[in-house]
Amino acid sequence: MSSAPEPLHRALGLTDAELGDIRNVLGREPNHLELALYGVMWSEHCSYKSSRMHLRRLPTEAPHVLVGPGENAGVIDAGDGIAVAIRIESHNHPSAIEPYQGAATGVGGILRDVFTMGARPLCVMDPLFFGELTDARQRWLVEGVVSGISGYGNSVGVPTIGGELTFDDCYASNPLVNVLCAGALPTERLVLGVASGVGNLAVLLGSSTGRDGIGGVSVLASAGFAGDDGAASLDDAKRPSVQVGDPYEEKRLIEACLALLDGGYVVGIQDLGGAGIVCATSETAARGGVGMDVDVTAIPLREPRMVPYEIMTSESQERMLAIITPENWPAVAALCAKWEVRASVVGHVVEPVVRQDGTSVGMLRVRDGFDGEVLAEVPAKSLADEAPLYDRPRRRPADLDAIRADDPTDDEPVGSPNDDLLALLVDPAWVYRQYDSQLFLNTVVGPGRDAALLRLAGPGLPHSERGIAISTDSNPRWCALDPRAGTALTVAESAANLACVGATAKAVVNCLNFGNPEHPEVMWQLSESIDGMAEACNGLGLPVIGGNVSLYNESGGSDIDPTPVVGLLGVVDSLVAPPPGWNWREGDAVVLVGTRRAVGDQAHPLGGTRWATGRGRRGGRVPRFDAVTLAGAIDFVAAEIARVCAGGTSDVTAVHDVSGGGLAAALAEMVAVTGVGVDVVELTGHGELFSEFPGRFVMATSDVEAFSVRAGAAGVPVASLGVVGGGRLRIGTMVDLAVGDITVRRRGALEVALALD
Amino acid sequence: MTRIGVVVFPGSNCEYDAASGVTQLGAQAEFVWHSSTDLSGFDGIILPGGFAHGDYLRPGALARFSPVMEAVGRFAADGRPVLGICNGFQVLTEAGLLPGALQKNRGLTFLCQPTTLIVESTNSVLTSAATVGQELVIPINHFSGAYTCDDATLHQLEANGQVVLRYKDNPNGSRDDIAGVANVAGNVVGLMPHPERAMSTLLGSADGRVLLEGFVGAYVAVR
Amino acid sequence: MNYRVIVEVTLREGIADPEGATIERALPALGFTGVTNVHAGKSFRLDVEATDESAALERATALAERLLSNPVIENATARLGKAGE
Amino acid sequence: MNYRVIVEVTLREGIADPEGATIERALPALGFTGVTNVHAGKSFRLDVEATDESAALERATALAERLLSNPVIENATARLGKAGE
Ligand SMILES: Nc1ncnc2c1ncn2[C@@H]1O[C@H](COP(=O)(O)OP(=O)(O)O)[C@@H](O)[C@H]1O
Ligand SMILES: [Mg+2]
Repeated sequence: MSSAPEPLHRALGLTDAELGDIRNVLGREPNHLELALYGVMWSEHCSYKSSRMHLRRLPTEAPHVLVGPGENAGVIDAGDGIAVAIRIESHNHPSAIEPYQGAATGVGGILRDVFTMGARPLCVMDPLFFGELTDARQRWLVEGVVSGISGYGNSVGVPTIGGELTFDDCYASNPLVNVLCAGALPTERLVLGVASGVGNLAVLLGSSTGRDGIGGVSVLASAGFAGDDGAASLDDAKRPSVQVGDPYEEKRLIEACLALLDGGYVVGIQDLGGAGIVCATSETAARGGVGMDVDVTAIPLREPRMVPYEIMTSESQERMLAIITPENWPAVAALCAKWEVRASVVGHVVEPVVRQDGTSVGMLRVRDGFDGEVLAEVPAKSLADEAPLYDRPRRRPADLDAIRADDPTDDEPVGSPNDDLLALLVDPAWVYRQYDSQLFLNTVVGPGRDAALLRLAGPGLPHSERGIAISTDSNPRWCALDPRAGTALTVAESAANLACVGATAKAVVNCLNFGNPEHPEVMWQLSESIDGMAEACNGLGLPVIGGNVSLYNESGGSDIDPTPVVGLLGVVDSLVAPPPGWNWREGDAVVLVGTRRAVGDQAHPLGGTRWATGRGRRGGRVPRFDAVTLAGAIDFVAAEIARVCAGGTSDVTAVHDVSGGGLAAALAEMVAVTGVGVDVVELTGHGELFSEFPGRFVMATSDVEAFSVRAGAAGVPVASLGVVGGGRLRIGTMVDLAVGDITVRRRGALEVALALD
Repeated sequence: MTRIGVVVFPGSNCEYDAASGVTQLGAQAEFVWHSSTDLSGFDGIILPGGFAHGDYLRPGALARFSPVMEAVGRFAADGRPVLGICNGFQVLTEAGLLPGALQKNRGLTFLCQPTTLIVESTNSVLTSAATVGQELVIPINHFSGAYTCDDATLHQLEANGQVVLRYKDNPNGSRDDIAGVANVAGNVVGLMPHPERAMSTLLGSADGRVLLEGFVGAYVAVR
Repeated sequence: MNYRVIVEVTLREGIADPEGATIERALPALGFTGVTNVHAGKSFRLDVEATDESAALERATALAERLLSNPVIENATARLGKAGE
Repeated sequence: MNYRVIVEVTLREGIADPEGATIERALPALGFTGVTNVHAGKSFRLDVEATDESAALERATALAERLLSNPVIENATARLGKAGE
C-alpha cells in the first residue's frame, strides 16, 4: 500500500470541486457506489461538461424537426408519414487499442441510438482518420477498423453506404473512428427514452452483463493516451474496457425491439451505451420526472462475483432498457423469447420523493433485491442533467498568425501538375467494397460518389417515392488554420455533395473530435468551430439535430487537429430515376458551375489544400464562407439534379462537386470512372487546378446553351471548361494524362499504400 | 397465385429483399420462421441471404440444424423448387442438399460489388428462363463465397451440367469460377450472387429478373 | 465428471488455405524468416460431462465431426486438455 | 532444422466470447447435452526453422504474440507438434 493513496473520487475521475457538488446535491457524504455513479455520469463523455455551454449556440429548430439534440437521435419529418432518425458518434479510443472490436462496437452503439427512437436502421456511414500509411501500425489499424465495421455492419444487416478516409500524421496515435446511422419509422411510431407511469417495469433486454467496458466513458473516452504509441502505452487498467461486439445479438435485439414497438407494448425505451445501466435508468427517470428502483440482483450476469458498482456501470454491448406496463409483461416476454432475446425485469418506476419544501424529485435507488437494502439513492436528474458546466479557459494559439502568414498560395513552387494530380487520386473502393451497401434494395447511389442516395423505403414504412441523401464531411486541414471558417465551409461542402444527387439539405448532425479541453487552445478551437457551424447552419437555413463531442483526442501531450465531422441529411422529393452521377459522354460540354474565384482576398487559395499539405505546407489562409454565393450554386444544382431524379428530361449528363484535390481531381475522378477523357481550356495556374473552396461543380451537358440560360436565370455563374471525349485528360498546357494512367493509379493507390499489392 | 416461402433464421437479413424480388414478379411471398416444420402449400422455397445464427462457427453450420431444414430436405426430395441465395447457398451445402462448400474469399475480405455471370446451364429451376452463354450483371455480397469441392465432385458437377452460373472475372477464388450449382435433378439451386438485388435499373441492374422469373415459374414445370 | 476437451479443426489436405498463405507471404516483411507451411485453423475448448475420459473424448469427437467441422473441407481432432488448459 | 509448431489463440479471461456462447446455446437443440464453457479460438500450424526445439518455440511465441494475436484481448500459446501433427 502506498502511503498516500489517491482519494476514491479522483480515482473515479471526479475533481475535488465535483465531490463538493455531490455533497451539496445529497446533503450528505456519498457512499462508494454513489460516487462511482457520479464518476461515470459526470464524465466528459456522458455529460458534455466542457462543451455544453458552447453547443447551445447552434440553431436547432425548423418546422420539420421532430426531435432535436438531447435525445438518442435527432428526427425529422421526411414527408409521406415517414420520419428519419439520424445520429453520429465517435469510437476513437477503443479503436486505437483493438481496431476490429473498437470499430465494431462503434457500429453497434450507433444503431441502438437509432432503433431506440423506433426507427429501423437503414444505413451506416463511417468517417475514418488515421496516420500516414507509411507506418505499419497505421496499416494494421486501417485493416482492423475497416474489417470491424464490415464484420459487424454486414452481419447485423444494415448497409454501410459511405464515409470518409483521411490520412494525416496528427492521427497517428489517436485515430478517429466516427460512425453515423440513419433509420426511418412511420411518424406516428416515434418513441422517446422516457420512463413514466408509476408501477411500470423497467425491462433489460439483450446480452448479459459482464466486466467489459467498466469505466469506459471515464477512463477511456474522457482522458488522453499517455504515451505516443496508443496501445503500447496503455496500462493494464484500461484493458478490461475492451468490449467484443456481437452483431448476431444486436440483430435479434433490433427485430425484437421493433416488434415490441409495433405491438404497442413500450412506454419508453433507451439504449445502454456509455455508463450502462446507470445511464439508461437515470436518464429515462429524469426525462419522465419519476423515480426508479433498480434491483442489482435481477441483472443477468456473465461473470461471477461482480459487485454493484461493476454491474451498474458496465458497458457490455447489445443491451436495451424498455419501460412497459405490468400487463404487457407476458406479451413482451413471449416476443423476446421468439427472438431469443433475454428479457429481465430489473427496475420499477416509482413516485418521486416529495421534499420538505414541497418540490418533488425522482430518485434513482439501487437495491439489493426489490425489497432489499438500498445501496445507493440519488436524484436521477442530478446524474443525468446536472453535471457541472465548465467554461474552460480558451486561448487563440499564439502561433496562429505566423502559421496563417505562411501561405502556399503565392510562393509554393509548382511541380509537375501531372505528377501532383496523380498523387492526389485515391479510390476508397478497397474500403467500401468490404461493406454491404445494398441491403434493403434502397441504394440508388452507393459509396464512391458525392453523396449516398437511398430510396426512402423499408419494412413497415408507408409507401413513398421520396429519397434521402447523406454525406459526411470534414476538413481538419482548414480547421487547423481557421476552425471557424473551416467548419462553416465543411458544412457547405457537405450541402454541395447532397446537391450532386438532387437532394436539398434538411438537417445536420455533427461529431466534434478535438484534443484535450484542458488545453485553452483546444477550447478556443472548439468554440470557434461551433460558431462556424452555427454561422453556416444559420446561413443555409439548417437545423442541427444531434451530435457528439469527442474530447481528449491527444497523445503524448499533442492534440489532433480540430476535426469537426458533419453529416448532412437531405431529401429528394421524387426519386424514380437515378441521378446522372459522373457519367459524362463523348461530345458533352463541360462547365464549371458556381463562382470561379473564391470570395475574399485570394482568387484560388491553396491554404490547407491536399495539394499543399501533401508537400508539407500546412500554413496559409482559408477561403471565406459566404452563404449567399454558396447557397445560390448549391440550390441551383440540387434543383437541376432533382429534375432528373423525378424522371424529367434534362440535358445534364454528369455532376461532381469540387472538393479534396480541387478542380483537377474532380475532372480526373470523372475521367477515371467513365473511362472517357476530356479536353479542358487553360486554367489560371496551379491555384485553380488544386484550390478546394466549395460551392463549385463540374457539370456536363448535352445542350450548353439551354443549360447556361437556366443558370443565368438563377443568377449562378457558369464557365465553359471544355468538351468530353478522347483518351486523355488535358487541362490547357498544364495537365496531359492518358485515361488509363489515371484509372490505374487511382484504383490501386490505397492498396499500394496498404502494402497489399 | 404462386406461393413462395422465404425461410427466416435468426440473423437472416435479406428476407425482405428476396420477398420483394418474387412479389415484383407476381408471386406471393410468405416468411417461414426457422422453427416451422410445415412447408405445405408452398410452390417454392427461398433460403435468403444474411447471417443465419450469426454465421457463428461457419456460415450455415448452425442453421442446418434449425427445425425447418428437415422440411426443406423433404420439399427438395419431392422435386420441388428450392433456392439458396448467398447465405442460403451456404446453408444448403452445409445441409448436404448441394455438393461442395463455401470458403473464405481469396482476398480474405468481404466483397460487395457487381459481377458478370455467365449462364452455363438452363437445366435448373433458377436458370430455366435464361439462355446458355447469356451474361448477367448481378452483385455479390459475401465473405465466404469461394466455392470449393474435391476433384471427384467437380467432375460430377461438370458431367451432369450442375454448374449453372460462372463468374466472368472470378472475384473470390471459387473453384472453376463457379458462382452457382444445382443438384442433379435441377430443383435445388444455390448461388452466391444476389439476383434479388438486380431487379431494377434504378438500383443499377435488372439482370436478376430472368433468374427469379425462372424460379417463380418453375413450380408449374415441376407439378 | 466434467472433462475439458480441446478440439482442433484444420483444413483437409488439398483444400486451399488462403489465410495461411497470406500470413506466410506477410512474414518476411515483418522480420520473420524461415517460417513455412503456415496453416490456419480453428480451436474450441469445451467442458464435457461424461463418466470417464474415454467417454468424454468420444462425445467430443462426435460433436467435432458433426458440428464443429465441415467434413467436406475440414478435419477435426479432439484431445483432453491438460490441467489448467 | 524445421520444427512443426502449433499456435493456439484464445480470448483472454473476461473478454466476451459471443461465438462460443452462441454455439453453446445451440447445442441442446442439436442433441448435445452436458457440454458447457464452450470457447472459440484460432489455431495455426507452422514450420519454424531453428537450431533446437526451444529456439523454435521461442520464435513461434514471438510470432504468435506479435502477429497472430492482439494481446489486448487474446492469449497466444505455442507448442511443438507431435509427429504427424
Ligand atoms: N470510410 C469509408 N467508408 C465508406 N465509404 C467511403 C469511405 N471513405 C470514402 N468513402 C466514399 O468515397 C466517396 C468519396 O469520398 P470523399 O472524397 O470524402 O467525397 P467528397 O469529397 O465528395 O466529400 C464518397 O462516396 C464516400 O462516401
Ligand atoms: Mg463530393
